[in-house]
Amino acid sequence: MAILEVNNLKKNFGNLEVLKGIDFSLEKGESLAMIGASGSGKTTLLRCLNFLERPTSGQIRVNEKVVFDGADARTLSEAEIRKNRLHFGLVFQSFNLFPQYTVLKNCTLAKELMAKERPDFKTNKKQILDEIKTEGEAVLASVGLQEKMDYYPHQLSGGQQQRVAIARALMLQPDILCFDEPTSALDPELTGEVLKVIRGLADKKTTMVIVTHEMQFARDVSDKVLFLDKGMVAEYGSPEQVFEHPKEERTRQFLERYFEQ
Amino acid sequence: MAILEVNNLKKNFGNLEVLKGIDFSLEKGESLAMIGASGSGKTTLLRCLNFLERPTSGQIRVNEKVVFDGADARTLSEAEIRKNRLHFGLVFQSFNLFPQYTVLKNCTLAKELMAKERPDFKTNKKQILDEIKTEGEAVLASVGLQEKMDYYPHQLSGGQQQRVAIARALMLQPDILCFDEPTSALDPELTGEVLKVIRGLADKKTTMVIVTHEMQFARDVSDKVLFLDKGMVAEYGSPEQVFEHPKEERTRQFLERYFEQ
Amino acid sequence: MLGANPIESLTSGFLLNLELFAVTLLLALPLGLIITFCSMSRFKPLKWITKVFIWVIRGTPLMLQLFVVLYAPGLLFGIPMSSRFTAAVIAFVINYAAYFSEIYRGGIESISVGQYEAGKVLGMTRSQIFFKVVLLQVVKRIVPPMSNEIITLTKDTALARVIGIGEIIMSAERFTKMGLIWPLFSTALYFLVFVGVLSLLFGWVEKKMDYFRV
Amino acid sequence: MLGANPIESLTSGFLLNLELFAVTLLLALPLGLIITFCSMSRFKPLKWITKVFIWVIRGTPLMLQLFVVLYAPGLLFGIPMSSRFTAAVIAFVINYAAYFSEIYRGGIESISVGQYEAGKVLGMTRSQIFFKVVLLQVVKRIVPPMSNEIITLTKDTALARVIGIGEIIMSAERFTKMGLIWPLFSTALYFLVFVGVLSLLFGWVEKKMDYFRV
Amino acid sequence: GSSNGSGGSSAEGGTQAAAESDWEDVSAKGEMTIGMTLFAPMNYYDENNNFVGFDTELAQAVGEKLGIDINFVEINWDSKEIELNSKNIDCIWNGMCSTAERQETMTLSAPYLYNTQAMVMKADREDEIMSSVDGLTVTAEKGSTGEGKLQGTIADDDTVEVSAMEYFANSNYVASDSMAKALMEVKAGTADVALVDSVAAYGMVGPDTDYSDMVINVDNNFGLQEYVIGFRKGSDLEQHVSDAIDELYADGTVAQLAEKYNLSDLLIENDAQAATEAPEAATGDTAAEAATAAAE
Ligand SMILES: Nc1ncnc2c1ncn2[C@@H]1O[C@H](COP(=O)(O)OP(=O)(O)OP(=O)(O)O)[C@@H](O)[C@H]1O
Ligand SMILES: Nc1ncnc2c1ncn2[C@@H]1O[C@H](COP(=O)(O)OP(=O)(O)OP(=O)(O)O)[C@@H](O)[C@H]1O
Ligand SMILES: [Mg+2]
Ligand SMILES: [Mg+2]
Repeated sequence: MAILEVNNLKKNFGNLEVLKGIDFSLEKGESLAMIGASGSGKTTLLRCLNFLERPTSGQIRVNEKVVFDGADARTLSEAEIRKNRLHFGLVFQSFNLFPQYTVLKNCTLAKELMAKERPDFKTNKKQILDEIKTEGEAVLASVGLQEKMDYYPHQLSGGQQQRVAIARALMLQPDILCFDEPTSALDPELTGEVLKVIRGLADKKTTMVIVTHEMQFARDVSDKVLFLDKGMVAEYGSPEQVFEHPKEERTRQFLERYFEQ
Repeated sequence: MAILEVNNLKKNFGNLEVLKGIDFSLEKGESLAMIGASGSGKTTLLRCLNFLERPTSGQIRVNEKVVFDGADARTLSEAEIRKNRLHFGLVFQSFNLFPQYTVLKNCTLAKELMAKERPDFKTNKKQILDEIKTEGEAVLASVGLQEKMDYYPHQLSGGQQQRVAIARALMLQPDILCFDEPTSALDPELTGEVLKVIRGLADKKTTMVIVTHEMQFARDVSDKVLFLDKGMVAEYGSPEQVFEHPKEERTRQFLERYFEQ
Repeated sequence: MLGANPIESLTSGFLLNLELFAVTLLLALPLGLIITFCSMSRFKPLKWITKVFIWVIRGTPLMLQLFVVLYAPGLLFGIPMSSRFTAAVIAFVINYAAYFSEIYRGGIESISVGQYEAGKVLGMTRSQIFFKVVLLQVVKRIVPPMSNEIITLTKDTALARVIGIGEIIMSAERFTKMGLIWPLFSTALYFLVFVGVLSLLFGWVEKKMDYFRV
Repeated sequence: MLGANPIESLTSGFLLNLELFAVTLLLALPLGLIITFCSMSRFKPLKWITKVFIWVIRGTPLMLQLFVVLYAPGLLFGIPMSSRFTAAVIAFVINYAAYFSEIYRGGIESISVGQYEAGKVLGMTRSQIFFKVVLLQVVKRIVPPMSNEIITLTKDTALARVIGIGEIIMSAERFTKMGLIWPLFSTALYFLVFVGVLSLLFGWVEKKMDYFRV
Repeated sequence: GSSNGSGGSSAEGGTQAAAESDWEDVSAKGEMTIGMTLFAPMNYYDENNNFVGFDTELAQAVGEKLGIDINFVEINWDSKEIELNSKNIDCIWNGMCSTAERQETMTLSAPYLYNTQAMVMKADREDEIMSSVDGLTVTAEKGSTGEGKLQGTIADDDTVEVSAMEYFANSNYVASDSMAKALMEVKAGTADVALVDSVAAYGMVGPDTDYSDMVINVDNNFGLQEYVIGFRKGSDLEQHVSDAIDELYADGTVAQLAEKYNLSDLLIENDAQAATEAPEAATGDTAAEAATAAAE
């Protein structure tokens, strides 16, 4: 059963067709590596999944449920979008941590705000907040940052910041966790620790979509590889297929550039 | 004959001993890759060579000529420093191109300013400037940027900007060209073009000192590898020696982190 | 011949400056925010009207604005201003709200879109994003320009004398008329001390917010 | 002078504002740079004296500074100011030079040390680095705050009336005395037009320097 | 009647003001607002910080007669006409001289005090300055009678013995922001001599002040002015105030106040008597001497 199905997804910016009909699906527990040249539309696709851009047309299904349908006005409303967005988590290239909150608060803030809407919040306030805090500590521990809980983002290295961003996304237990070049803003020395965390998530069968330029990593960690070229899925398959036996000439050319050094 | 000899070079920042007595020498036409953990003093060493920091003690010799001697007041004067600095070229991590000048002007500016001090500048002005311009065009062509000559830095990609910075440094024909992590501020996709240029320089037997985190590249391109650990030369030798048969345990540990992914 | 003690008189004059200062701040700070929202509105006519309004206010001397507020109601509609302090407050509030609004706008526009998007993907509402994520970052950014502007306000309160508010310089001039010159020049001390206190205060606020970086 | 056409009279008054504006700019722009260098000096006493000077100037109303410059020489030393326009110019130049110096300092301090170092490793002298590398980048950075300050100067020239410079608002008040009220309010137009022209000018300068990014 | 020839909105304002009854407004509010600036002996604070002065007490007495409160507001003297027209004040009552211009733009009360113009200068330069003012700098408050006389915008009448415009023909003129600033100019040396209201000057220059090194010279009779109360053009308030003042003349209150503030010699008798007595009192010499005497 596919946890995520994307059908004929299109996105235009004005006259520029960026996504020209994307189709793919992902099984629960799988991780998908998305690769492709700069400008091929990888970020745009992730942003569409997270409702940061509204696709021009097409469908997105999560667990067989339509969360976006270009033809269905209901899935386009502000409130629906806010709800459906929670199926996805997104880790940004530039972390986008909240600078004024501690590492722990960065992780718990969203959940606390949601808890406030629960009817029993007033009565069980302390207990609920404590639970969220414990949860936050646990998730920070899972990315190896329990000791940095009370630090502020600017006091951490880039790699640590990115791990906080991952913990923050995990807190809401999204069905699909998306990464947009999670290590490209990091010093080479610091990428290792982030990739290790992502690999750990893959081992725990977290469903993920990872945009990355780290080909070696993509190959090692992913169950599926999607090569995006000029807004279209040029190649889709297992890492072996795509990296060893690409069907398309353009995939070969693209990969050559990375492995030539 | 060693083109560069560094003897017992020390550098303190206040109480912090950053370089604790560095010794190494480099033959003409060799390229030296300097590796080491963050904070080990690589940048500080390069900055000392380029007189951006004044070493606390020690000696630097270029072509058997003392260009810096912690015990000799003469080599410490402003004017001497300005002269001796020209033995070295430096390519910064963050490029530091001059934003208000075109690519060509970035390359020619320093040479033009020097030419103004020549006694025959007034009479041969046009000819001298034309020569410098031709030279600039040639050096830009050598880094593959003849077509971007009239662009401004912000109109270029990071990789192109770094190549301009290399061209700018080459213009003054330094005896030793230094690089401080020339690709660490670049998108992974763009590092290739810069590394290719540096490899080209190595092939042309340019004497270079390259600080880098790209281990694969360090191995391929360098004639000597220097592993700096806590301000001391921990390992120094050919790439094969250092990468395949490190003598020190700490070198092994350091290298492991890079090759584990 | 000399009436009240000059020090007392200057001090009570300066209390008027301070009153005008405080009331102006109290009203212009929120009004400025409203103007900011209007000037950033997606409804074009509102946006343009607000921009023109800001341009006119910033393009004319506050002194003239004081005259207009005090005299125009009586001249045009025959309904005189009830109190000249009210008139001063209105002119100052409008003037400073316009300046504040531009500072707010700069602050809001300087917050990276990534902060909004991070809030969105975490399922926050627009108001949660504004109040929980963006606001404090904006405050941190606008503290330096706001302190400049507020220090300017301190000194501008002296302008209220042109519509006969008996503020400190006007008080001092009463003594000048009676042949006592030093009070006029000593008003500088009042301003210096108050500006000094404000500077310390803003320095403290900036420091308070140094625990995070934007 | 009375009986003159109000428009003529206002215009000739505004010419005084413009004259004060121009002379102030001409002198305060370079003086501000000197003050900047003093305030960034490595010689501590000079640095601190400059900082205190800037603090006093920025902490007191320009109106008072006008009084001090005009009257203090005569009151304290028995050497009266020769001309009140000179007095106005001195007060304005000192005041604005202090403000400009802080803007310059901000601009200079915002240039990354990498620019200086790049110049150094290319063998440039300190002055070459300043004039050939840094200066234009500083100029680009300070254009926005300088335009604000210069626009404020336009309006501040109206303050010169407190020491009897017959600038536009003072000219207008002569008509008010004759029962003609509109000239006073129409002075706003002169300011608006001039500020408008300045804004266009600064917009053009900013655009001119858009070809590069700092 | 708007014979003031002003254009635009001010004309409308004037017409409007005249059309309605100021008196009705004032009596309805139970309050009359008087615009003034502080100066002795007309409106000022005494040692005990009580608000006193000839004009102050006279206005309060008028208020009592009319059964209304008197509200004094300190205004910017430059803006007095606009203050009137915009109805922020109901009258100007502050030792204001009657001039042709003000007769045009305001409705004026009958005159109640004489005033002269005095030259104020440093004591140690009195001889030099009084011998010739050529090449010297003279200052006056902008918009004041002194300025009007110096610039010729206030025509010389038959009370004038020395034409200020001719006397200062070879001097430089500078306007001061206020009368206080005019004296400050002399003190600071930025002007050599100030031409100011003698009544006000005696209130400012004296032994206990920073101006103790300055003297008031009234040797030249630059003419006699009359202090009046100014109302909005066409205002019916003037009639009511004037009636009340007549009563106060009749019951001796005015004379008492003049006595109290040392202004008896400058007092103008009220209409009925003035018709016969004023011309006599109005000879320059006596008035100028009276002014001197009054202040000493
Ligand atoms: N908001 C936008 N408005 C207009 N065009 C846009 C917008 N966002 C992206 N584009 C364009 O869409 C195309 C795809 O951009 P996208 O960022 O998705 O590429 P990408 O594959 O993520 O590239 P990279 O590897 O450089 O991140 C590009 O041509 C880009 O210029
Ligand atoms: N100007 C300075 N003042 C004080 N300490 C400094 C200064 N510059 C560098 N240091 C310190 O010197 C040590 C070495 O720094 P350096 O930048 O040379 O390391 P590096 O090997 O280049 O590290 P990286 O790989 O992170 O660039 C660090 O501990 C650093 O904090
Ligand atoms: Mg992208
Ligand atoms: Mg370094």
